[in-house]
Amino acid sequence: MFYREAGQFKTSYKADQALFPILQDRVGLAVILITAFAVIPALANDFFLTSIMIPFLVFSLAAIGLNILTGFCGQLSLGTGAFMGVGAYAAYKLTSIFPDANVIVMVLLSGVFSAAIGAVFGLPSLRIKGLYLAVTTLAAQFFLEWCFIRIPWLYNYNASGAIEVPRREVFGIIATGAEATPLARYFIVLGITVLIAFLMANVLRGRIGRSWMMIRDMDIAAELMGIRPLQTKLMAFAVSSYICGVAGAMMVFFWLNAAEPSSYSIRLSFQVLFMVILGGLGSLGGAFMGAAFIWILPVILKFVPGLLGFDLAAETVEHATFMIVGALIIFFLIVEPHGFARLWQIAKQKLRVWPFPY
Amino acid sequence: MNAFVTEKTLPPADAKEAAEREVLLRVDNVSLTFGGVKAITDISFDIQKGEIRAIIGPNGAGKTSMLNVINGFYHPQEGTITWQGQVRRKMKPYEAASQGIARTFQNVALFKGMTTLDNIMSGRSLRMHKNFFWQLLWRGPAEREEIEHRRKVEDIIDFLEIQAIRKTPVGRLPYGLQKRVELGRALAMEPDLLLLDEPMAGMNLEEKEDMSRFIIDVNQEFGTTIALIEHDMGVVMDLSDRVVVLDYGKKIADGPPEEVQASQAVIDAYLGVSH
Amino acid sequence: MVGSASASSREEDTFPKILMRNAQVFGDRTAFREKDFGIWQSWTWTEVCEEIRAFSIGLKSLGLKAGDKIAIVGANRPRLYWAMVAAQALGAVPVPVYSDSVAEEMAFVLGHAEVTFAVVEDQEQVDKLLSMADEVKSLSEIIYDEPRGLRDYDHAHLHSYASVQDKGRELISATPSLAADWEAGFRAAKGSDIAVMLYTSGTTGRPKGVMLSFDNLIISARNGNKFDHLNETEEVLAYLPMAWIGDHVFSLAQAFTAAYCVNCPESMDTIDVDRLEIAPTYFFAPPRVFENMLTRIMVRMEDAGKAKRAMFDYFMDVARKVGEKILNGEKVGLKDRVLYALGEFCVYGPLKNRMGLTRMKVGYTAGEAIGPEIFQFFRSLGLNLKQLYGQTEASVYITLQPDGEIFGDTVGKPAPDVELKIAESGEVMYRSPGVFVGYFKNDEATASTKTPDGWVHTGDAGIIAENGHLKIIDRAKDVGKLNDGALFAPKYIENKLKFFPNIKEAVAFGHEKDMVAVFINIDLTAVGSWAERNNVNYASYQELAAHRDVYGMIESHVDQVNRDLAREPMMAGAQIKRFLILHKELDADDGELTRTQKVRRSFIAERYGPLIDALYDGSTSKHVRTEVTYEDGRKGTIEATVEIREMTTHDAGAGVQEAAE
Amino acid sequence: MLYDIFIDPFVQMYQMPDFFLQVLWEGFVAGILYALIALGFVLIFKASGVFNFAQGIMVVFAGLTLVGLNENGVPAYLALILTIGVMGVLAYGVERVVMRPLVNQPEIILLMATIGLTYFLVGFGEFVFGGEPKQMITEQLGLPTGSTAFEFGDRGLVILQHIDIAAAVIAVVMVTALGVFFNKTRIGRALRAVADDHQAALSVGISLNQIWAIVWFAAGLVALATGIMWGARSDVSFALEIVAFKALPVLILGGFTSIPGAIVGGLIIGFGEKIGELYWGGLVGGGIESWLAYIIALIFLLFRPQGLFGERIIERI
Repeated sequence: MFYREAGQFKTSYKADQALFPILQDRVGLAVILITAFAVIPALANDFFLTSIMIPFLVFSLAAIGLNILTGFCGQLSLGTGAFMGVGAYAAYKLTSIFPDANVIVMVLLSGVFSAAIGAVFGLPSLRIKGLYLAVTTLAAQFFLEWCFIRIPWLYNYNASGAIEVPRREVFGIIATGAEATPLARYFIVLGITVLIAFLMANVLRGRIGRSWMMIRDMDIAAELMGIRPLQTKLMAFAVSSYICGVAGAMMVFFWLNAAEPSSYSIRLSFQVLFMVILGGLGSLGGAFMGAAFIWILPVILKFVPGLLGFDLAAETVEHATFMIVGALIIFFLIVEPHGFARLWQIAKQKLRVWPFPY
Repeated sequence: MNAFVTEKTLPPADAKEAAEREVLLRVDNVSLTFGGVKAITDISFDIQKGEIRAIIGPNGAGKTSMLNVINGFYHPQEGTITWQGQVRRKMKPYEAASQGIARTFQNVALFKGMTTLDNIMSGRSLRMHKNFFWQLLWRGPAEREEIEHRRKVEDIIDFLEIQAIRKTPVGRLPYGLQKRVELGRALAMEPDLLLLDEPMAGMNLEEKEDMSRFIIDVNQEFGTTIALIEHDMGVVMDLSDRVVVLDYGKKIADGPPEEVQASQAVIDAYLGVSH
Repeated sequence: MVGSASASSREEDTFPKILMRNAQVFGDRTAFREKDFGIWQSWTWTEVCEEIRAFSIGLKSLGLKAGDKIAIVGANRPRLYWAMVAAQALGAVPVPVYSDSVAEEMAFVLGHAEVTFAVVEDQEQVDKLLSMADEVKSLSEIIYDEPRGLRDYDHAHLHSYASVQDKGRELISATPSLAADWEAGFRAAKGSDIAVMLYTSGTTGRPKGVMLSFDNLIISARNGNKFDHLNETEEVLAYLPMAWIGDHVFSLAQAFTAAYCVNCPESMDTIDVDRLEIAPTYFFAPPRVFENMLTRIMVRMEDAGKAKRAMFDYFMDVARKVGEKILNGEKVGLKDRVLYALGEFCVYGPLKNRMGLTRMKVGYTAGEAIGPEIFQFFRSLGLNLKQLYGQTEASVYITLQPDGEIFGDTVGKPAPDVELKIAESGEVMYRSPGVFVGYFKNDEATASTKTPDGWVHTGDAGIIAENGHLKIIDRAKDVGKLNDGALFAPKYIENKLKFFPNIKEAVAFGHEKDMVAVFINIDLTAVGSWAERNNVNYASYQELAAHRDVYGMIESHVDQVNRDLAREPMMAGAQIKRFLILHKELDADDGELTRTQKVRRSFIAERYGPLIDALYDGSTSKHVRTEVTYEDGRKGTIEATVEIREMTTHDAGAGVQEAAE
Repeated sequence: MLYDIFIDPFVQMYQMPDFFLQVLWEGFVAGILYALIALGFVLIFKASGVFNFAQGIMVVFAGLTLVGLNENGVPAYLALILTIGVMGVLAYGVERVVMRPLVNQPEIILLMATIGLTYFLVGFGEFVFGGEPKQMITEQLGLPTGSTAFEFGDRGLVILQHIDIAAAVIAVVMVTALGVFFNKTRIGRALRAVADDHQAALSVGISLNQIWAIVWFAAGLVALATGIMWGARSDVSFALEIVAFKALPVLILGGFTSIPGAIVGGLIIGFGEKIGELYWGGLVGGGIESWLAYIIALIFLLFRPQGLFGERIIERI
C-alpha cells in the first residue's frame, strides 16, 4: 500500500545489493533515525531516557550479539549474561588501569576480552550441537559468574563486591558516573548501538555472514563447500561475544552505574534469549523489536494499574507483570514462532502486494 | 547452402581412445565398514578428465557411500584414493572443496533460509578472501569482491535459466527447481570434479530432460568432469561416457554404457531387485 | 502528401542519420536497457552509436552490402535492434522474423526474402536456421548473440555478435578514417529507400513481405510522437515480437525519432516484474495483455479477505462512476473527488503500481477490439489508455483516439496526415505518408491492395460515426448473412463472448446457415481458479472443459450475450442457438491461431468439420479425434466426446427490460 | 601447588575416612535429588521431545502449594492430596494451552515456551504465596527428622539425617513405581510407543494429547516429591529454580530419554560435585559447586558427544 515500487530499477549490482534497496524502506529508516537522534532527545524526559530508551538500546545490542550466534550461526547459547558480564568487568578494570583514557574507547575495547572468552567457550561447538551445546554455554555462565564473585581483583577488592562506575569525561562532557546526564548517556549508547548494528548488517550480507548461515542451515553441505566449521563457528562466538561484551559494559557504565555479579546471572541470559526468539531468529531488526517488547512491556505494565485507578502494592504489580509477560511469551510463540521480524515481513509483503492477498 | 557442417567434437566414446585420457581420480581397492557392516567392498575404478562417469546400481548398492568416500566425508578402512596423480591422505570434507570437488545431494541440501542468489553465492565462498574488517566496512574491497562474484553467479543463473527465482527463498521453490539451484551452487565452485547424487530423483519427465541437458551442457561448456549416481538406467545410458555398476557394495561391471547394459551380471542385479 | 512533421527535420531521414544526431544531442541519455545478469544493463546514445558502428563495420567486412536482406530472429534484445540499424547503415534491409514460428513457416519467409545474413538470438535459432539450409540457399553467414551451446559448432560461417563487433573495432583502430567513411556511406541514403521488410502473418495464405521506406516509418513515428507529446524522457518496454510492425514503430522508429529509452525484459517469465521495475511511461499492448491483467487482478482479489474485497469493490464502484470523467476532465462533485482520491490511495494507486503502470503517460491497445468493460476498467483507474487502428501497410497509424475523446466502441479519428474513406462495399480505406512501398516480389497483391493513387484497402468493414470517429464492425469478407437474411457479423459475436473472463476464444459460424452456432474455448486461468474455489477436480484442460458445471456457467454467459444481441435491432436475428466447448485450446502451433493469436476461421472450419456438422444436425454430443502438435514439434492425437447445448433465444427488444433490473 | 591438586586430597581421604564417607553420603543425597529433577525432565522429553525448563519451577510451585495450603489451615495429608490435584490441573492446562498449539515446532521454540511457562509460574507462585522462603511441613507429613550417628571404629563418626534416608527410599520407590508403570500398564506402554515413534503410536489409536497430559502430571508428581525432600533439607524458595539447571548436565551424562541414565547421571554429578567442592574447591576459594557439574558434563561430552548411554551417531547425507 505504502510501497510503490514501480519504476525502481537497478542498473548496478551495488544498488541491487544495497541494505535497503526499496526507496520506501530507506525513507522509513531515515524517519526512525531522525526520531532517535533528534525527536527523542528533544522531547523525552529523564525518566524516559533512563528507564526506557537506554536499557532498550543496551538490550537491543545484546540481542544483536546473541542473534549473530544463535539466529545467524545456529548455535544455541545460554551464556549471554556472563559474556555481558565479562565486558562489564573488563571495562571496569580498563578504566581503573587507564583512568585518563577515553571511556567510550575503553567500553569498545572491553568487548575484545569477552570475544576471547567467548571463543574459548565456543571451542566445544565443533563436536557438540543443539541442546548439548547449551550445557557448554551454561558452564560458561556459571563459571564466569563464580569468577565475578571469587576473584576480588576484578572488582578492585571493594568491600561490597560490586563494581561502581567512576566519573569520566569525554570531550569535556561527563559521560559516566552518577553525575552524567541521561542525555549524554543516551547519545553514547545510541551511537554505539547504531554503529555496531550497521557494521553487523555489512558483515551479514557478505561472505562471512553467508558462511554463518550456511553452517546454520545445513552444516554438512557447508563443510563440503569448503567452509571450515570450527573457524566459522568460533568467529561467530567471538563476534557475538564481543557485541554482548560491549552491551554488558554499556549496561553498567551508561545505565546502572553499579553492578554486582547477580546482575549478569542466568536470568539475564534468558531475558536476552527471549528478545532474540520473540524478535525473530536471524533478523537484526527483530533484535530491536524483541528488546522493545521484553523491556518496555513490563515498564508499561507497571503503570497500567495506576492509570486505571487501582492502587496495588508494587510487589503485586511485579508479580502480575511476570505472569503477563510469561503468558504473552507463550502466546507469541504460538502465534508466530518466527518472531516479530517475521510478522513485520508478512505485513511488509502484504503492503507491497496490496491490494492483492499475494 | 552447405557452408554449415555441424561437426560437434563429441567426447570419445570407445574405450581405447578413453584410455589415453588423463585420469583425474583413481579409487583402488577401497573398502568401507560401518560398525562391522560392509558398505563398500574392494572397489576400484577411475574417473578421467572431461568425461561423464555414472555410478549406478540397485538400492543399497553403496553408491552414495562411494561418493562420500570420494569427497572425504567417509574415510575408507582399506584402499587408496589418487587425486590428480597424488595419493590422498585422510582429509577433512572441507578440504575436498578446495581441491576442486563439488557435489549435490540426494535429498536437496540447500541452505533453506537463503535466497537462490545467496545459495549460489555461497558456492563462491572459497574464492572470496576479503577479511572481517573489510567486511565490516563493506564499501570498497568487500563490496567490489562481492560484485565481482555476483557477476559470475549471474552467469550461472543465466545458464540454468532461473532468473525468475533469483530472489526467492529456496524453501518456497518446487523440488525440481531446488535441484537446479543446487546444481548451480555446485557449479559456482568451478569444480574440477562434480559429483551429482541422483540429480533426477523425484523429477517428472520434462524436468529430467531439462536436467540432462544442463548436465551435458556443463560438461561441454565448462569441460567439467562429472561423476553421477542415478537410479534411472535410461537417463544414465544417454548421458554418460562410462558406467560403473555396484551391487551390494561390490563392483559388478565397468565400461561404456552399451557394454554395461549387455552385461549379464548387471541384468541379474537389476532383475534381482525387481523380483 | 508529405506530412508537416517531415519538413521540420529533413536532415535526418534515415535511422543511421538519426542515430548520429541522437549521439550528438542526447549523448549521455540512456538509449537502451536490458535486464541481464540480474540488473538493468544500460547504454547511452553515444555507446549505442559506437556499438552499432562496430557491428556495422564488422558486418561489412563479412561481406554484407547494400540491397542485401538480413534476417533478425530472436526475442527483444538491444543487440538485435542495433543489428537492424547497423544493416541499414550499409544499405542492407533488415527482415525481422517471428522467432517462435515453426521452422517451415520461417523457412518460407527467409527463402522468399532471399536473406544472405541472419542475426539470431541463440543456439535454438541457429539450429533452426541450419535445419533449413536447403530451403534458404541464399543464406551465407549467421551471427548469434548468445554463445551458449555453440562452442563446438563449425565457425566457418557462424560468428558471435561480439566477434563481429571486435572485428569492426579492430578495423576502425587500424584505419581511423573508416569511421568517417562509414558515416559518409549512409549520408547518401534517401528517405525513400527501403528501411525494413516485415512479413504479415495474414489470416489467409502465405505471409507477404511489406516493404516500408524510411519516410514511411520516420514520418509516421514523428507524427505519433507529436500527437502524444512524447520526448526523450519516455521509457518503453520492448516485449512484443520484433517482427511485428507495432514493436518496430514503438521500440525503434519512435524511440529513435524521440530519442527515448527502450527497455528489454530479462525473459518472458519475468515480464511482469520487469514491467514493474521499469514502469514504462509509454505502453502498448494488444487487448489480450490487458485482458490477462484484469483476469489476474480479479482472480487474485477473489482470494482476498472479506474486508479487503468489500473495500476493493466499493472503490471500484466509485472509479466506474467518476474515474473516466475525472480522466476526461469533466466536472465531478467534491464528494466524489474526495472518494476518488481516497480510492487512489487505497486501491487504484497500488493496483497501477503492481501492474507497473504508475508512470504511464499514454497507453495504446490495438490489433483487436478490446472489451468495453476492460477498457473502462483501466481508464477508470486514471490510466490514459487509448485505442488505435492500424496496419503494417500503414506503418501502424490509421486512426487514433485523441486525449479526451475516448469512446469504447470506436477506434478514434484519423491520425495526423491520414486520409480516410469508406468504400461503397463498406470497406475502410486510407491514404497516408506511412503507406507501404509494396509487397516484396508480389506485385499482384500490391496492386489489389493499393490503388494507383495511393489508397489502401484495409479489408475491414466499418463506418465513420457522426463525431468523426471510425467504428470497425468486422473483417469485410467475414460479414455474412444467415439463410433467413439476418446480418451475421461473427467477430462481433465472438468479441461479446470473449469479454467474459471465463471465455478465452470463440468461433462463430452462421454464414449461409440456418442459425448461429459457436465453438468456445474456456480460459484455463479463470475457470481453473473458479474450479479450485468450488472444489471441482480436474486433471486436464479437456476434463475441465467437459465438466457439467463449466457448461452451466458458459451457458449463462451465452445467454447473456443473446440478451445483449436481442437489444440491438441489427443483430437480434443472429443470436446463438447452439454452442459447444472445444476439447482443446486453440493453438498457434496447430495453425488454429496466427502468430499474433488471431483465430484462423477457415482453417478451424475445415479441421473441425465433423463438429460443425454436429452443431447443425441437432445431435447432443459428438466424438472426435484431433491431431495436436506439442511445443517441441512432436505430434499426437487427443480424443473426446464433446457435448452440444441448445439455447433459447430472446425476442428482439426483450433484453432491454431485463437489463434495466 | 601440584601437591595440593594431585596428592593432598587423596591423603586427606585416606586419613579421614569418616569425613570422606560423610562427603560421599552428602553427594549421594544431592545426587538422588538431581536424579529426581532429571527424572521429571526425562518423562516429558521421552513422550514429547520437549526439554522442560519449567521442571525446576514446578518443584518450587508444588512445594509452595503444599506449604501454603497447610498454612491456611488445611491438614497436611489433605493438603498433599489437594496439591496432587493442583499438579493435575497444571498438567492439563499446560497440555491444552502450551503443548497442543506448539506441536511440530522446532525444539528451541518449545524450550522457550517452557521458559515462558517458568516466568508465568514464578509470577503466579509469588502472587499467591508471596516471595519469602517457607518452612517445609516435614513433621506434619510424618517424615522423620532425626539423625543417626554411625560409629566408624575409632576413626570418627558419620551422621546420617533420617530425612535423607527417607529421600533415598522415596527416590527408589518412585523409580521402581515408574518402571512398573512404563513396563506393566497399558498407558505406560503407550507412552513408550510414543517415545519411539509418534506415527506408530497414533496408528494404534493412542491420543497424543492424553499422553502429554499424563506425562506432565507424572512430572508434576515427581516435582512434588522433589519439592518435599528438598524443602525438608533447606526451605522452599525460588532459589531452587537454579538447582533445576543442574538437571541438564545430569541428562547429558545419562541421556535425555533414559530413566536409569537419569539416576546414574544424578549420582555421578552429586558425588563429583561434593567431592570436588570439599577436596579441591578450597584451592580456588570455594563455591565451585555452582559450575563443576557443567564442566564435568562438558569434558564428558567432548569425548562422548552422544552421552553415556547413547549410540554412536553415523552422519548421513
